[in-house]
Amino acid sequence: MESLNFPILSAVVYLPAIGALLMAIFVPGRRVDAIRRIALGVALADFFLSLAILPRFRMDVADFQLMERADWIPSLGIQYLMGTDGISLLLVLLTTVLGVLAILSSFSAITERVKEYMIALLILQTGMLGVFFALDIVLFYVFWEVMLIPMALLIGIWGGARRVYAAVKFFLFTLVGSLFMLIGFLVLYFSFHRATGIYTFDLIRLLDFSFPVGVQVWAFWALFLGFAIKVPLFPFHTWLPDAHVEAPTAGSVILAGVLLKMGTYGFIRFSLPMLPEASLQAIPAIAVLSIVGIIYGALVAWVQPDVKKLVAYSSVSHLGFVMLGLFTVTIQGVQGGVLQMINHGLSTGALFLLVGILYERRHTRMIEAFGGLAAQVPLFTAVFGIVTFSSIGLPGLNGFIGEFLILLGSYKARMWVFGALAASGVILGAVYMLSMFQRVMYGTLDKEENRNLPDLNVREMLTLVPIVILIFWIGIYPKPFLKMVEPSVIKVVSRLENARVNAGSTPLVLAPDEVKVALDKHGAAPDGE
Amino acid sequence: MGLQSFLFYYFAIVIIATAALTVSRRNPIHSVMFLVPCFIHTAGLFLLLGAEFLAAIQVLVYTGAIMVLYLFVVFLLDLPSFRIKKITHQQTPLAVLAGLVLVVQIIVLTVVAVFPRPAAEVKAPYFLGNTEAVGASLYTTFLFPFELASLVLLVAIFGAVVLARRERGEELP
Amino acid sequence: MTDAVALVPLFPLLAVLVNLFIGKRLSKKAVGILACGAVGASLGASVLAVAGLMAMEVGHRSVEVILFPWIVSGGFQVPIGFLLDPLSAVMILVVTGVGFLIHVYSTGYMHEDAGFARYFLFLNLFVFAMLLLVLGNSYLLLFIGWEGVGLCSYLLIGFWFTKDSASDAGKKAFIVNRVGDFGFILGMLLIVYHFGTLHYGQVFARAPELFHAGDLPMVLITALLFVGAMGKSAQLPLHVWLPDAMEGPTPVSALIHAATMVTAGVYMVCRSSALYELAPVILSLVAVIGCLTAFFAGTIALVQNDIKRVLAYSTVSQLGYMFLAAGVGAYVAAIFHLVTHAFFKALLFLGSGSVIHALHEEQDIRKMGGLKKYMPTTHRTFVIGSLAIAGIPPLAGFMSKDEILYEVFNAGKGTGWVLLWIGGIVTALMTAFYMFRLVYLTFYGESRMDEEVEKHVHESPPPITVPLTILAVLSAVGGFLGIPVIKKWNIMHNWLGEAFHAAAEHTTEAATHAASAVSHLTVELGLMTVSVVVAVSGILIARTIILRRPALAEKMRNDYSFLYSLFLNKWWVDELYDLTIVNPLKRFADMCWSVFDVKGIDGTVNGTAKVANVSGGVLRKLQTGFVQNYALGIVIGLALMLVLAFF
Amino acid sequence: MITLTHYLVLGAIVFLIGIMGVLLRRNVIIILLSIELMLNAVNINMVAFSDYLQNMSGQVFVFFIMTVAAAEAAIGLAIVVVLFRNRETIDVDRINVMRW
Repeated sequence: MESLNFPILSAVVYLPAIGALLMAIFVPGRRVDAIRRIALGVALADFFLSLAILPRFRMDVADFQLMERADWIPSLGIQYLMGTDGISLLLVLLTTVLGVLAILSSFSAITERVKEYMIALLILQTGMLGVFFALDIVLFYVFWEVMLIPMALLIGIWGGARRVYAAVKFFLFTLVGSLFMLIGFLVLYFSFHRATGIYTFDLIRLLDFSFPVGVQVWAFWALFLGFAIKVPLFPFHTWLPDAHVEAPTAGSVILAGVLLKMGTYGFIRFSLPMLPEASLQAIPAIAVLSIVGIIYGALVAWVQPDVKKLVAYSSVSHLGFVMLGLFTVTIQGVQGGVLQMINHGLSTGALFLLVGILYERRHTRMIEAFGGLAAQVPLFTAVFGIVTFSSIGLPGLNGFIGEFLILLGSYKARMWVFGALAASGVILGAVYMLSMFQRVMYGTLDKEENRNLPDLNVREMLTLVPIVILIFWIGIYPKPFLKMVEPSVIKVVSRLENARVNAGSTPLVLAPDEVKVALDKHGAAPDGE
Repeated sequence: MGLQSFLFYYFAIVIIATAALTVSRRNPIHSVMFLVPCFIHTAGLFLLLGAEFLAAIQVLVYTGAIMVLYLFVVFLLDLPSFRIKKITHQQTPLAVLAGLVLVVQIIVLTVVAVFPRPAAEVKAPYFLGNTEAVGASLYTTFLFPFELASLVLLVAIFGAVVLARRERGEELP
Repeated sequence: MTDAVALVPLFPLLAVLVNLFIGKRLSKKAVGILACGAVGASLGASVLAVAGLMAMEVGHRSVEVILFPWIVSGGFQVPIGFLLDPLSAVMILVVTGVGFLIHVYSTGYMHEDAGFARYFLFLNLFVFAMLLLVLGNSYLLLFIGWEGVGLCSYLLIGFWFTKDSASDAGKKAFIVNRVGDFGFILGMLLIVYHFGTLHYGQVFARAPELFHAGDLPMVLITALLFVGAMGKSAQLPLHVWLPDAMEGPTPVSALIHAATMVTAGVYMVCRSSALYELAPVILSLVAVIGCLTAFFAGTIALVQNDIKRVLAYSTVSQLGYMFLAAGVGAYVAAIFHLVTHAFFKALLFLGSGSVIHALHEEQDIRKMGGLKKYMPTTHRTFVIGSLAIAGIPPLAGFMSKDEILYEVFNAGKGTGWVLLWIGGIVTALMTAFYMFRLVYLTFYGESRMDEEVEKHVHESPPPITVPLTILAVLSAVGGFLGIPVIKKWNIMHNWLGEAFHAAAEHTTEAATHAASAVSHLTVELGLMTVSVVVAVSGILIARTIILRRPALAEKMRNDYSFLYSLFLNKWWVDELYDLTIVNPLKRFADMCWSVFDVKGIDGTVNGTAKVANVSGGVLRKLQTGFVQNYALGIVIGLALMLVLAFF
Repeated sequence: MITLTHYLVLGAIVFLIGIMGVLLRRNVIIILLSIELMLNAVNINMVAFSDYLQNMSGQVFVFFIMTVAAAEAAIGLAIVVVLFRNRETIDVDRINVMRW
């Protein structure tokens, strides 16, 4: 599978950083328009480059593809190792799309230190893309931390009134988490060495190794802290509302759209396949936290006076769904979870864009400052409505597919009560989103300031239309997206199934014939003996 | 006591004495002036050890250039007229104690320690003249650090200029 | 010809897209033609498809058209596909037929409204979703339509969004529906768990193989699905949204909240008859809920003063009848009543719309009266509709309601079932009363209108009166689709019989059971007489109280003031929900945020930070700022390290 | 006979003197000079080892140390000049802004 061709993955990852570097050197900071256009151009180029991965990618293969391998620090077994599977690729595409939209959305919102801002955004993008492609744990960790700094800067410099507090909170929470994560990785590294005498951070080799259960449990909970804070899983979520509220629009979009996916990605890439026994043990605990997150996030979102905070808490609720999906360990659940990551990125990203547009016009995000906007800004209302219903999970739009598959997974896994409780999130989702929509859009236009509110302009439409198209696409024809992740998902699920069988219990979760059928179809062999 | 021993003890005593004077003088000009013989005698030590090239550099660069620079700054700022009332720091007793302990430790360690001779006999370049030998080493094994050193100096030049430069419009003191 | 079924939902969808992109630039006329044309074309396609279906052999009348794969995940697959069988054929004809008439009506009714294009956008979208609902070949597709119509209902109830009551009502409708959907989703999940698919054909075929009647999974599945139906079809206790939904434009009330959407629950239960037959307990529950709802809503309708609210509660009540029928296994009767109800209730709503329009948005019947002379066509059609719903033979309502009552009576499962029948009869009495109370207050007697309004009262234009007339004809003759007594002539039974083969056994069993007791025909004719007597007496009571002796009404209001305010305030159900569910939940949510999040989690985190801060405050004294202190530290450290070297 | 140890002890003593200068004096110039002394002490050790091990690396390192010393002197003195210009003092006891 080693490709000798053009290292396209690295190209996608580094293009934004290179663009940022060149911009930093050659473009003077006062040429604001040029800077905006160049940044947009770089992001667009990166998007098209990431699209160019698709024809080289084989959808029917579960293994990592398009690998790039080079020694980095051989004495410690650290490599430069990049590769992708369907899950990574899907998330990368999401990242590059949102990257373009984030930059486009900041054209008028950011007027101070534009150059530094764009550089931060582009470097952030390199970090995020690197996280999704890195297959060496140290490399992964490096990208993970690279991502942290520009994000903290975006919040801390271009944020709202309490930006420094929010930035520090964000930074500390994630840093604490990532340190635990590092410890977890090191535990695995040394455990692997003790068993084989080889020092390596190569994820593929570590995946093939079955770690002793005792080690797994420790490593799992260490990784759990790192990932769960990022997700954020209840009760590690309190950094999120603050960060979202204070961050500039583009920051919120990226934060919700991509950064939160890092946590769930971590679970599906590392915790579940590498530590199957520990994952199985952890299912009840994590399912409980997810459920609490779903309901709690929805309830708290309901009473928020600030639109952005409301959306932030809705993220907690949605990510609870994703986590539940992943930890049903069924094909449907995990697939739904992955799709829900994308869905949440799109719909919440769009919501933040819309709130940002309102904020730019009115300099407030309080729900009570609005009301009756529907008559004044019909286009805005239409888009807002579509996105709201996507977030609620209306069938025919993207959110439903993910939620339904997750619930289906939970039932297949016989997690009856969890599934039922999660489904109650369906009601609550409608409650808080519609309350907000009603209070902002409906009613009479009684605030003088709103009377001359301009509707969406062309640039704003350009940022929103791609998302709306994707919302409909996934809702109406999700097959390509599901197909893309299916082989990898089946691989992960069957690995856990094997662990369950090896542990002597019956394969609860998945009908064995279903795995077999799926594997035959995709030609991937189940792992573990 | 052979000539070598004599020379060593001569150099050593002068070095220690001038060093002590350097550190203890109130007037910085005196300190700088005492450091000059200290360095020259160190160069002598280098000669004793067969490092002619370094001895030459020590005199030319260290004594000739760096010391002059110090002197220049001292004059420029008119430091002698700037009196610090108390020359020593309040942490003196503790510092002296720590320093003495440290030096005793080092001396005991060096005296006790046995340094192994290298197994391989004398390396070829050493038979060349010392300057050639240093050159050969510098331009082969240490080529990269050597180039880096030049970069460090360049940066230092820029750094010094940038730091000491007055901003435009800034008042002269 | 049956392939035309794929075109049925396509036309409204196309109209939606066209309207969405260029609707603003089109004239009102063009938008109206587009919207009506789309539904008309859809009606044509339906007729074509149903004709094709009729041409097929009896017993094999079922066509599936698969369009494209939708969700494919592991072993679970749901394609987008349509199922045309006698049941969905009836439904698409009703939806497109009544839908078409209401579209035409709307072009007249909404003509002055600024949101004309938006209105038809939503209305077409609704027709599309409703067609998806009835044509889908699996539960999941039904669910898309189910939620889709919910969305349109939300949008259309809140169409005049500047009114707070309208947007509140829209939100309430959506959320209450979501409560039902919650059950529906869980039911679907259980179906997938047990059958591995949501496809109707496969599920229904395997259900009797895998389960016996009364098995727990079947009970759970049907119960959960019924929760969904309760939400959508406004049955107790999820009925609260429908009366509020009258905030929407009147044609919307006619189409969505009377003729089509609210009957989706009935359709779903009938569609799932194969499952419900395996869960007799739930079937009984359906009947009981249906009967209770019919009675309960009837009581409220007796005293309401808003013309549309009377009709709304009447709708809830009639939907109760349909569930009562389904609950006793008389699915054909349920669908039959669904069809006739679509005719006469759409007629009544549209008639009320005509009145409201003429009176400049006045909905209070206390401010009407004597409209007969101003609006002859509206009056005539409205009376026909009222007679139909009251159950006067041979109008449509009589046929279908009577069939339901007959089936209930005949279901014969003990004394409890007689209670259901009595409930049905009492409700029929109430129906006749409140409908004619409405008719008399609106069209007869003295005018109670403002003079200013009275000057401008006029008959509505043709786009409004023509659909009224057509619907009046349908309400009058629609009943002949299901002629009682002579089974051979009963088109409804013959057509739908094969859709409910499982149920068919059930009813024949019941029929033989009944036959052994009393003579079949005698019972049927006897029951008919009873219901006619009941209907006529209801009308006469209304006439007496409203027209002849208004003082009597006043006296009754005072004598039974508790009952009156109970009914007028809708049994205080809304208040009860607010008190027991909504407000506590909101307080809890508030507490979660302000106490748990801010004080609990952040408090812990900030507390940790505070500890660090305080200890830092002490330790920072070490940071003197004197470089030499640090240097000394280095030296001491070095000395200590060398101490280690000695050992 | 002069052995390696002699040189090392000499180096240690000079180093100590340098340390004392750094720790005790308050005049920035003299602190800088003391640092030069310490570097010089290290140089002595380096050359001594170079002779002892017959390896040129020690001498090359002295060369580099001198380079760094030169750079350090340049920057250090520049800082002193700026400092003096801004704060009118070269007393390190007055330079404690980096406190708490």
